[in-house]
Amino acid sequence: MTPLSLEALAARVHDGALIALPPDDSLSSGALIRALVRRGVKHLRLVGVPTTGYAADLLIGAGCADVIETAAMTLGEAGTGPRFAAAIAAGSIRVLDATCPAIHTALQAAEKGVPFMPLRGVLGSDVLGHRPDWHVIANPFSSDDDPILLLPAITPDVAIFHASCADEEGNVWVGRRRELATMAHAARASLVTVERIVKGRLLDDERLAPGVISGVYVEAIAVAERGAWPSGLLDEYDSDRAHIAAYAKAARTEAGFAEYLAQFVTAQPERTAA
Amino acid sequence: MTPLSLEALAARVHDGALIALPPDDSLSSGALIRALVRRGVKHLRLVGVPTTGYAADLLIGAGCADVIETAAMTLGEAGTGPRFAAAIAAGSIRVLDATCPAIHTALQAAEKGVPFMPLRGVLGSDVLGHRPDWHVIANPFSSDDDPILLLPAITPDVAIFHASCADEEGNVWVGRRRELATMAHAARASLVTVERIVKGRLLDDERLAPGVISGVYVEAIAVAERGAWPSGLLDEYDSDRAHIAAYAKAARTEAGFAEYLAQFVTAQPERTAA
Amino acid sequence: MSSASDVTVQEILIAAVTRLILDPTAPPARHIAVGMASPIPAAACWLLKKQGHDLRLSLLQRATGGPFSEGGRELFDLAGQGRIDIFFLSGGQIDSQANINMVGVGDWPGSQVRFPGSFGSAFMYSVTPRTILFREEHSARVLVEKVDHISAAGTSPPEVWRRGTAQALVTGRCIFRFDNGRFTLASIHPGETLESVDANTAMSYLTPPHVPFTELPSAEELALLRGPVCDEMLNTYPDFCRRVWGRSADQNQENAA
Amino acid sequence: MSSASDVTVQEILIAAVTRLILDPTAPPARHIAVGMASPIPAAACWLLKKQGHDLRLSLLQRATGGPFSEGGRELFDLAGQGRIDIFFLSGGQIDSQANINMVGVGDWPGSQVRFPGSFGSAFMYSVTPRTILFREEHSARVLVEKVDHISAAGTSPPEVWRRGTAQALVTGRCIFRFDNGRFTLASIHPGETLESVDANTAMSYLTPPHVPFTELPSAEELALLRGPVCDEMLNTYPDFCRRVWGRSADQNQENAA
Repeated sequence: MTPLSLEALAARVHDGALIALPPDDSLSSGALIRALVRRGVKHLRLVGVPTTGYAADLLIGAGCADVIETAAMTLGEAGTGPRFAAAIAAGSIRVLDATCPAIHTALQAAEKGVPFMPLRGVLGSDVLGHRPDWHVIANPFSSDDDPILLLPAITPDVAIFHASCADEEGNVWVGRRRELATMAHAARASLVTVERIVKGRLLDDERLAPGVISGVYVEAIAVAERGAWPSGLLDEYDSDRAHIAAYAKAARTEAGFAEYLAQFVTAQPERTAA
Repeated sequence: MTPLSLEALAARVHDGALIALPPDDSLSSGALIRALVRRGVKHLRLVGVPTTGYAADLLIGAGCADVIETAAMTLGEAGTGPRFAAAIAAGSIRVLDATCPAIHTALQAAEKGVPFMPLRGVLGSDVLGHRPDWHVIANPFSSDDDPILLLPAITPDVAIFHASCADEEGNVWVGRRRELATMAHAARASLVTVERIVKGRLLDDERLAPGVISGVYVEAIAVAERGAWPSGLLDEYDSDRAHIAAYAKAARTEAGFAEYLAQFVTAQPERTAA
Repeated sequence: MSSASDVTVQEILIAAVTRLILDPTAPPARHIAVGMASPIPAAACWLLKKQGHDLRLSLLQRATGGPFSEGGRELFDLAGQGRIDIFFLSGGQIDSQANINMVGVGDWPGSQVRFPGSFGSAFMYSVTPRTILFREEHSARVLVEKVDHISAAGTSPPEVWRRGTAQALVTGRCIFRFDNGRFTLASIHPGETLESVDANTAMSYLTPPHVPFTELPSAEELALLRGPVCDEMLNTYPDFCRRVWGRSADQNQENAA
Repeated sequence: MSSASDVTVQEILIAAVTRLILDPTAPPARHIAVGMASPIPAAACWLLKKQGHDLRLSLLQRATGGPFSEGGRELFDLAGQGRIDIFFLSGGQIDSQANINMVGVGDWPGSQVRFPGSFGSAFMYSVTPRTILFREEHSARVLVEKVDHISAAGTSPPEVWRRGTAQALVTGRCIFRFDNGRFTLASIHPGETLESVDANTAMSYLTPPHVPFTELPSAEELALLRGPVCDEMLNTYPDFCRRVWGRSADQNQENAA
């Protein structure tokens, strides 16, 4: 699998796509998100797996997304994503509020190729009342009245994330962030940025294999050094908290957000080895 | 977590327990199975995850098991387990035939704490007809008539397997055999034999963590060098095909099986570092 | 016994949380999970560990390492299995029925104020035998009679499966116990009065005839908190350690060197 | 073109399987999975790879390495996702409706003869667009009108979701195509006659007016099979390589040294 440029990778995401994003600090690809903003993609439907932050706030602020399904939108200590909150107030984003295990479960349903999966809890939450696509049935295995929630499978068009490395077959190493494997399995295709390409076959190394997502699921990759930035990457580098705080401050206003884009997204070509 | 002796580990399995076993060559613990035979445990209910072989044939032949749920019972090239087949002919074992993904799915249901999970396919199979505990419902998310199978969760009392190593907290490394993680998560407790105890905390090493099953799930461990034997262990040692073939031949008759037990199970103290 | 004057409110809250965890009348606490951005619950758990209690502690907020190998899903699966005995929840609003609102204020999904979202609360509240509600800000805008939106319900009708609900609500002013679907004032922190609590609470609750002051941390507890507990938390909660104990991770590295 | 005399039956079957995989009228074959103990299907896939076809091949029977990182479950999940285009199934009995029996003969669950069990067949047959049935033994006890027990059904009523069914049945004597719920004799292997096939078949099938002989492997195909394909298979299927090509893994290591 020949690595693409970041811009070529971003070009694979079509307008209107349902895209799955990990939380900040769980291998979010800041680099590809910024490339998507530069490409000017439109009408994206975002899924936080199970929450999201900087990545989704940037896409929403830049007018790339119409819908977001997530269990939370958080910049950590910097609070709720400011462009997300502004879009809600303006009515320019449709929010499908969920709860973390509901999103994991819905992706596991897609991973297994089943139309739905059950989840305990949630009954009594207004989250459920705002999800006409979710169903409550009587547990067929109980003789008592036992209502239980069924969640429809979520099949993203594209999963987007950043991994430590890829090999020449497109296998990528994500380590213990195994919910990303489920996200990649559930999605029709994964677009992945990596720190580096390694020689050999990651799946042949019994020590590395458990942290690998097979190239079966990977449509294309691009090399993006420090591509998780401003998020951190496992034990390789820390998140840039000061930058996230500065982003949160700037993005409080539309003008501040536009300045942020000009300074960090549109003007600056991303550093990439491709 | 102080390692126990093999015999002390075997003593933790109570008569009548529902025990989950991986297939031969997927980290089956030959050592603990033989210790269970020596202990004379009775009325076990076995679950092959999703198939089983030497381990279950030994327990069935030795009169330790009343019931087996499995997608297959195979000694590989040596065919169906001979003591299993003899027990069926004699009516001394109850067989709950399943299919591989049904067992994976039922354990995933227990792993998530839900009473059931759906699975595609299987309709039209006589396997389904012999499982009154399985239900077919109309898919609530479809406007068409769309029957779909629901499987009840399987919650084993004990999961039994062999891992490469454990650390002092009882975290164990199983590498890419991640279905064992699901088995351990689903079970009330796991009893694990390992080749060796390592210093440090396996979960602190980002390279090893993805192949670790947390000590949360592990009730007790014992050191058993070459404890998978006659099965193989990942890239550490190969399965002993000649021994399995010799077992299959001996176990064709009750007398041959008794001789096998005398030679390889009851007479011989297992080699263990504990 | 230390006097109130040299103890911070955070230390009082930490000690109070340990006493709730150890409550002998509650289901056993063998495994406690602490979510993101929860330094006080985390400190309470560390204090119990340092006191020698046999407790498994799963802290979600760790830069590297961490308790799980199955990704972010494992906490929820563990809880679903019934393996998490205590979890902590908070909310932008909390009401008299122990419902919590992490969604927002105004029309759904938070037209006036948008909070980050419900996270795993709608699930964790039902599957965990004991939930300790925790919110340092104790004001009439937080403790309301009825939340604008329910992220996770404090109670359920009898036919709805759930393992437990709130044990208590710990705030910066007091502790409420939650029993039979009602909050009861259990203790007030030094410096507060029944009136100051009442004036800042918009939810209904019961006030028993005698309400004690919240028990202060002992000298031994304070020593553990300011020493080994702070050591454990420096890397994960640097801001909290600096603010409460005036220590930074850099200092720690110097000490270690 | 090689003559029948210097070609083994296994080589004929391997070549026949490649032609079924490449069938331009069938759904595309981008990803093929081969289960345990299936050297002939595996060899067919390797032959296509060595011929330069762009094909992803997931071999379950590998001592180490292997295609998956999610454990034994990943094959089934992949298939459930629709990512496996072709799978191979066999059976102790196969019947005229393409039902397969991997359970046993006699009363359930196999009082007379017990086979190993159904493995993943009851699932894989439904979720895979194309299944190639493969059984080298072609006898009246294997190819029966109606199996004693159905491990996996060859057809389903219209309301039952499934992606595909059998494309063909390859035996040691002939190839049947499976269309519209019936087997039709497609070709017979050199050395067989319509009569020899019929005498050893207890299931009903259609015989068209003209039945060709199964196409033999070309000289180029044979060279690939006996060289690079065998090289790939020596470690995984040592017995097969010794039996068919007279080569052993030890030899290979010597060659490599």
